[in-house]
Amino acid sequence: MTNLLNSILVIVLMLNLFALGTSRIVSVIRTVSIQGVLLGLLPLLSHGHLSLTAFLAILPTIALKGVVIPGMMTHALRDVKIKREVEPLIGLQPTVILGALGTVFALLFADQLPLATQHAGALIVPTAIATVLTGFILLITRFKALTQVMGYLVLENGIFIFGMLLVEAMPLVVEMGVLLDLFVAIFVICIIVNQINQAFSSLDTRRLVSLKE
Amino acid sequence: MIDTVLHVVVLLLLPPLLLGVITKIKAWFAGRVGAPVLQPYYDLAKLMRRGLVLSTTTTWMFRAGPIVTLATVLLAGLLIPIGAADAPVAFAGDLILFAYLFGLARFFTTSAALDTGSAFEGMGSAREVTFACLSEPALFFALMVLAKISGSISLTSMLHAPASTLSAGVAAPLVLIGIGLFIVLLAETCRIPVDDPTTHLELTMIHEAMVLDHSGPLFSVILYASAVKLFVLGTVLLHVIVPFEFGRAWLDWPLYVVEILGLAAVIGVVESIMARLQMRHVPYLLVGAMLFCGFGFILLIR
Amino acid sequence: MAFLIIFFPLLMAALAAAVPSNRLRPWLLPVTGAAHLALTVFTLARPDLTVSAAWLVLDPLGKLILLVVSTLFLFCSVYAVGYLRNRGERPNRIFCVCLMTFLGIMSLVTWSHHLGLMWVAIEGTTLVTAPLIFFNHTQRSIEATWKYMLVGSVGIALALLGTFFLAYAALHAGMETSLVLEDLLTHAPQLSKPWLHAAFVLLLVGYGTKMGLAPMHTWKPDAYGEAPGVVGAILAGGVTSCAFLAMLRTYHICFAAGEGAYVSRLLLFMGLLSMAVASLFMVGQRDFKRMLAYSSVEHMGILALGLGLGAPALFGTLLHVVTNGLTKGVLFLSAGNIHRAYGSKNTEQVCGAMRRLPLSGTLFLAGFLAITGSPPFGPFISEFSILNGAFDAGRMATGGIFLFLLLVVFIGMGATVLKVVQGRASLEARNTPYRDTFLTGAPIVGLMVLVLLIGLYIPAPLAGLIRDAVLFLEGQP
Amino acid sequence: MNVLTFLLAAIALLGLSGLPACLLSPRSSTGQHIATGMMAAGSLLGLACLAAVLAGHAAPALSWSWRIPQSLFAVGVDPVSILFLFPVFIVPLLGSVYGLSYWKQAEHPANGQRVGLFYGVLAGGMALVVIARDGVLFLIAWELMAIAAYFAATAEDDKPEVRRAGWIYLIATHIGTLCLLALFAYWRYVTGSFFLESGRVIPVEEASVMFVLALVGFGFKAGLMPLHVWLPGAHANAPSHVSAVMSGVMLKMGVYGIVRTTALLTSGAAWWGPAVLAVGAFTSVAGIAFAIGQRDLKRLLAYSSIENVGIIAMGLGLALIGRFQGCAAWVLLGLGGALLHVWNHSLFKSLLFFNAGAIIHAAGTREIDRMGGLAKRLPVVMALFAVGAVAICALPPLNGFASEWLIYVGLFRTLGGGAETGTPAAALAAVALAMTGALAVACFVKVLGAVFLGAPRSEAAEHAHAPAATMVAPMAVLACGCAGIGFFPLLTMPLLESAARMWTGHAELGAIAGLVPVRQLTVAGFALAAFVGAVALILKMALRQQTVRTGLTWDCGYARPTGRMEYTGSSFGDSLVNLTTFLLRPKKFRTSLRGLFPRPSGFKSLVPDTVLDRLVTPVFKAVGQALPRLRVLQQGQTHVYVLYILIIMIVLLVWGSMGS
Repeated sequence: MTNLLNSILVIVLMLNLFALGTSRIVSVIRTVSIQGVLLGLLPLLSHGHLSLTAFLAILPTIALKGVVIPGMMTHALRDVKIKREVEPLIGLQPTVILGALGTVFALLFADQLPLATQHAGALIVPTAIATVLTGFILLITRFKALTQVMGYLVLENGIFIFGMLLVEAMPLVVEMGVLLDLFVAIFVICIIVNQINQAFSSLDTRRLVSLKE
Repeated sequence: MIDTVLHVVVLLLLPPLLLGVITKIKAWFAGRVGAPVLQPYYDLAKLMRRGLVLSTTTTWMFRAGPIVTLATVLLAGLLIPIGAADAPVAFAGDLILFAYLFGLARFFTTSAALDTGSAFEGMGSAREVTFACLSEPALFFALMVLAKISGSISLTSMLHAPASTLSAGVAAPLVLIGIGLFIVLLAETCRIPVDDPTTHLELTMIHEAMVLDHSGPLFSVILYASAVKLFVLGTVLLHVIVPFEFGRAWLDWPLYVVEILGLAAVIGVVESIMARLQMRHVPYLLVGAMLFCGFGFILLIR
Repeated sequence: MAFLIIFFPLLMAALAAAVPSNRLRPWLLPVTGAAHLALTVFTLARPDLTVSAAWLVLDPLGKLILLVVSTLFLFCSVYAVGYLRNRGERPNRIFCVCLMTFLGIMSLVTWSHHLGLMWVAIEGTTLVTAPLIFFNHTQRSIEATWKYMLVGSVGIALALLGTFFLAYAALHAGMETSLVLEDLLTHAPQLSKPWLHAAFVLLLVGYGTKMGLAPMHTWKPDAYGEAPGVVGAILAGGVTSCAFLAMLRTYHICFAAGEGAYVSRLLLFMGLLSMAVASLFMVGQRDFKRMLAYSSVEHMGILALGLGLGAPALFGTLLHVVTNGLTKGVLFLSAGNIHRAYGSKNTEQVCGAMRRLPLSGTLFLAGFLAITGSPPFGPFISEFSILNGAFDAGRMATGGIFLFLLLVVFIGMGATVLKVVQGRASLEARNTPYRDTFLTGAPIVGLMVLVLLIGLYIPAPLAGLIRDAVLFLEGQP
Repeated sequence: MNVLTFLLAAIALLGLSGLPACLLSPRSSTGQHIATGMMAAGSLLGLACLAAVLAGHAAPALSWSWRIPQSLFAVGVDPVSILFLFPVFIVPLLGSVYGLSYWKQAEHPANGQRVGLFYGVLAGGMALVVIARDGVLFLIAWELMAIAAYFAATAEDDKPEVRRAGWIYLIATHIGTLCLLALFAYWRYVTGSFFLESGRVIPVEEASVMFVLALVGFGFKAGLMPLHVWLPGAHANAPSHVSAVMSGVMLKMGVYGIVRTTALLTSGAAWWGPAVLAVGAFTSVAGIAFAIGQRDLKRLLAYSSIENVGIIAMGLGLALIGRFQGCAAWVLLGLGGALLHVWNHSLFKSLLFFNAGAIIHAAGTREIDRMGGLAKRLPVVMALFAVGAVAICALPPLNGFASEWLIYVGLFRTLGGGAETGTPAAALAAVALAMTGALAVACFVKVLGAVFLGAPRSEAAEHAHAPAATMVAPMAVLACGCAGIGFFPLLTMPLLESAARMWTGHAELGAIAGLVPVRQLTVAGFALAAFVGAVALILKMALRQQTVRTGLTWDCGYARPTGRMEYTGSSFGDSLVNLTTFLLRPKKFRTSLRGLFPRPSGFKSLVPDTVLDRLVTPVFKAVGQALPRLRVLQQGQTHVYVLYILIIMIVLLVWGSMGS
């Protein structure tokens, strides 16, 4: 069971690196949504049997991450003229290398943390940390507002991977609360992105530097 | 009781004589016959009978100056022992009263000078005050040496101490403060090296410039006060540099009179052979006096 | 009782959304605030009402924060009515709704004993306050909101990860995983150490971002600088207190797990770093609202420092939450008035506030004296007890640095405040229509009186509440 | 009823005296009259309480609980408190009466109420500081006093220099308060409670730490060099009756603090006494040297306050040496002299500040060089100034001499010789005191001459108008006070001895009069008066038949002397300023004369405060420029902010795992 789990996690890692590599915003959105769907399936594989609450938790996650958020993103993308990310802070290839380094660091760090018996072999913790780091790298190196939102979503996905591990600990209400928060956060950010687009007529966050010391 | 009466008589009558002796010595040095020794008495009497000219810009301070100066100097005179006799007024801590009485005199003299509003009087009082700031520490170092030697803080026993305890360790400090006190005496009473009492150049005067505007009885009070001041400081100096007494009253008083007149002669000689110092160099002289006394003090407490 | 306190404001928010008229709607705010405060006081008076469900328990810590934020909200809501009347031209539907929703969600934070639920509530306060910051609809406020949302969301995501680490620490130790506070506390010694350390770091960074500890404070000057005065007060007094409550929960768990030394080292470092960074940015600051933001960063540093000093300084730290919240209210509301009157926040244009706005100017100056710890006021008592705590904990050097940083902050803040308050107002500033009215003045006076009261004679119930909270934190039930 | 409750009522009256004025309209002057009335009631009640306690009426300490942790509202009265309370109940009252006509509400609608309110709070705060027996209460009263002084002093805050002076004062006060915070926190840490009562055995190292904190914290308020930077500016720019209270009484609160702390820390170290003595000597000489260089009248008086605080510190240093070496005489003389000088200074310094207020009110400027000849138009003010000047220069027969005389005798006794083995190095302070005395004479002759005597230098001085009665009355009362203590110092001895006994802790200290004949001072005073009378009588008789003619000043025959030809204040002090250039660092701006017919050139000389201008301001400017360069942290890019979060997370994770 764990090697199927590991294979999915490896796919998630690959998606991370791909998201870092592309410069077209649309492809980033698509990568992130696939990743969201994949991590939605994780609890099915890791625990075999599934209680009703866990299932009820997974369905909205997949729906949200796979369908709703990408829809909002493409909708926001509609009236932005340039679809391509401007040259990121340290270029595309160095970002990917950085992503890879981040994954190696995640693996090293995960070894520090002792794993419970039933997750001994699984790659869950390293993947989660690697995805979080990828999210950070996307946030730090990209300039377009939408891409930064995508970086935040990748970060969120990383945390959700870990969340899936503890589905039993989180009662349904709290799980729904977390998802609701995520959705509302993205919704508010989209509103702000539209406002930025109208006010600054571009999504390049380097224009947003009037507030400084 | 006799001693106090003698003390008061000597304090009141003798001082002008000192001025007479000094002028006689200077005249003798210059090969002139000079004014008679009692000339100061005649001057005082003449001035007392003169009329008074007051400037319109002056206030009551102008008259208060000379009055307070004479009063303080006379009170200071009562604090110090003359000859072998004790001072009429003696108590522990009177040395500070003695020093600060001269401060009070200086306060009123300089204020009276400034009251006239003339540039020369301002200049004189500025110099007077500046040099006083330098001579005060020297005086206090000397008093501290005497206090250490005598172990008491009353002027009477302090000034009699040198005569009674002539141990070896005490001689060197006494000599040093003697020199320092002599310079302080010359500075305080405006004798030659610091100030020339007979000059006519207002720009160079110190004490004389302060009394330019005083006339008649006021001027006589000032002259008399400066004479008494010379006498008082001279007496203190005598106790340090000529520290021996006979122990019997009828011998000590004449000895004292001889000593004080000798001191006047010495001052006359100094005034004759030395010329005035430049105004810039006077502070160095006074700092020198302070160093003498200070060194004497350090020698003593080593 | 918990459901009543939490859902009453949400209900009123819905009602406010329905009310059409722009003039009538703000009046719902003080009504909600007063009712909420009444409910809170009623609950505090009756201890049996504090347990409503497995996750909704009002422990002494929650009571304290609920009381502070509820009081602050009441005064701010009265001020908000005056403010919105003055800003008649802007629609205030979203403003009122968000404010009331905030009150509801904040109550949820104080009641929740499930760490996951608490995280959801704190994230909720972030989302609800975003539109408040965006109220002025200027380019600068868009930028401020963007930074607030992005940095805030990244930070709070790390807090979620930290919560999961905490859950996994219990899972790893073989117990059935549950994020309810009681369970975690009872099993605290058995939690696996590395997961607990990692969890604490993540929670510290996560909730530190919400509190505004340096270096995660970067969103604070922009958000507080661009938000209206009343929103600044709510943020500085309310949201930071909730985030500090979350920090207290984390500290409680780690303390119960015997990791006191590890935790205090990190907290002391973050506290002193925040105070240092805040004092650095406050010297020569020309915008008095940004200055207040840095003052908030500094006081969050003081709270973290107080917590790091451990047991001896706990009373001072909890008291500081109260005094800091109220004094920040005074400062932000009066700064809001001054900003409205002069139409600018730059100290070059703004001077002579005491003459131009006698009430607000004096209160702004009094607030400055209070926040920098001058004796007759509340913050002096709390900062002095934290200093005593530092000496008792044997950390003389920390006490020394603490005092030095307080001095630098005083000089930095004083220069700006005195430039604003003293002197004579320029001509065009004098003839702007804005004047001190009852609605915009009375709440500030009320808050100031409270701060002065705490400074001179801490009321018995408040002192008792803080003492219970200290005992609760130290583990005695 | 306990006397203390009446005392607290009196303090409340003082503190709230300014409140009714705030409720009335800014124009009406009834508020000010009410304030003066309340202050009078409070002060008289206070003085009655003090008299009752001195007369042996029991005044047990009072303490109520307030909810501040480990602290009580504890108040108590002991000889040292009583001694410091007298000026607090006298000077502010006289200042309030003085303010009735000096700072009329009608003339100052903008800040009249504010000055009145904070003037009362200042007085009340000072009184509370002196009777506080609990650390937290002390700090609260201390800060109340400090803040009230700030707001009262910066009344005319629309002038930039007033704001700057106020700002420097605020920073200095705050540094002082932070030191006191550390002091009281450390005291609680060492002794377990905030209660300030001596008799606890405290190890010497901890006592030394507390001593240093107290010296710095209270030194800022007392104005010891180099912590005096705020003093000249604050006093010059404050209204005169406020600067009179600040200089006359508030500086003494710093002295009270040092006295109280040294009373608490009975087990002192050897270096305490010499340190305070040295600081006192340096402060007094440097203070008066700076005073001579000043051209602003109130700055000059402020510097002379610094000098007098230096003298008090010298007395205190002597007492500390005496206590350490177990020499009762030195303690009695040193502390007795210092505490008597506290009284004397609060009397003659407030007299001089009231005088300065009247002069500035009349001449419209604070520049000494633009005054002159005011004696003709303000004869009473001049006479009172002369009394104040003679007193402050410590010249016999007035009160300044009495206290300095005690300190001198104490210093001379340290020479030893005879029974005690002396520490002769302490006697060097006597030379410093002598130097200070001479410089003080120079300074105040300069002021008296430049302001009152001679011909007026500006037409404003020419048309000066005499001050109202309510301004002259307080001055007269203070002048009588100076003369009273000057002529009858023996009356103050019992209180000084009991204060010294309380300070050292052991009861049998003997009497001051036993050590040195204080009665002789009275005799000397009356002898001096008699001599002056006699000489004046002789002169009057001599002048009876003479003609007294008036004419122009004999300026070597110059027929038309004008005010400009006189010696101005700065020219009078110029030679002394040149002598102490190493300390004063005077700035002289003279344009050089070039060419055969040089253009008209000017000369300007200035004596800035060395510590402030050479040390403090450059440091603050440098820090002010350096810090903004460190602002690169907040440059506005969002992604940089996220980077900070990542970095701090990694740093904490690594540091956390490495540390445990």
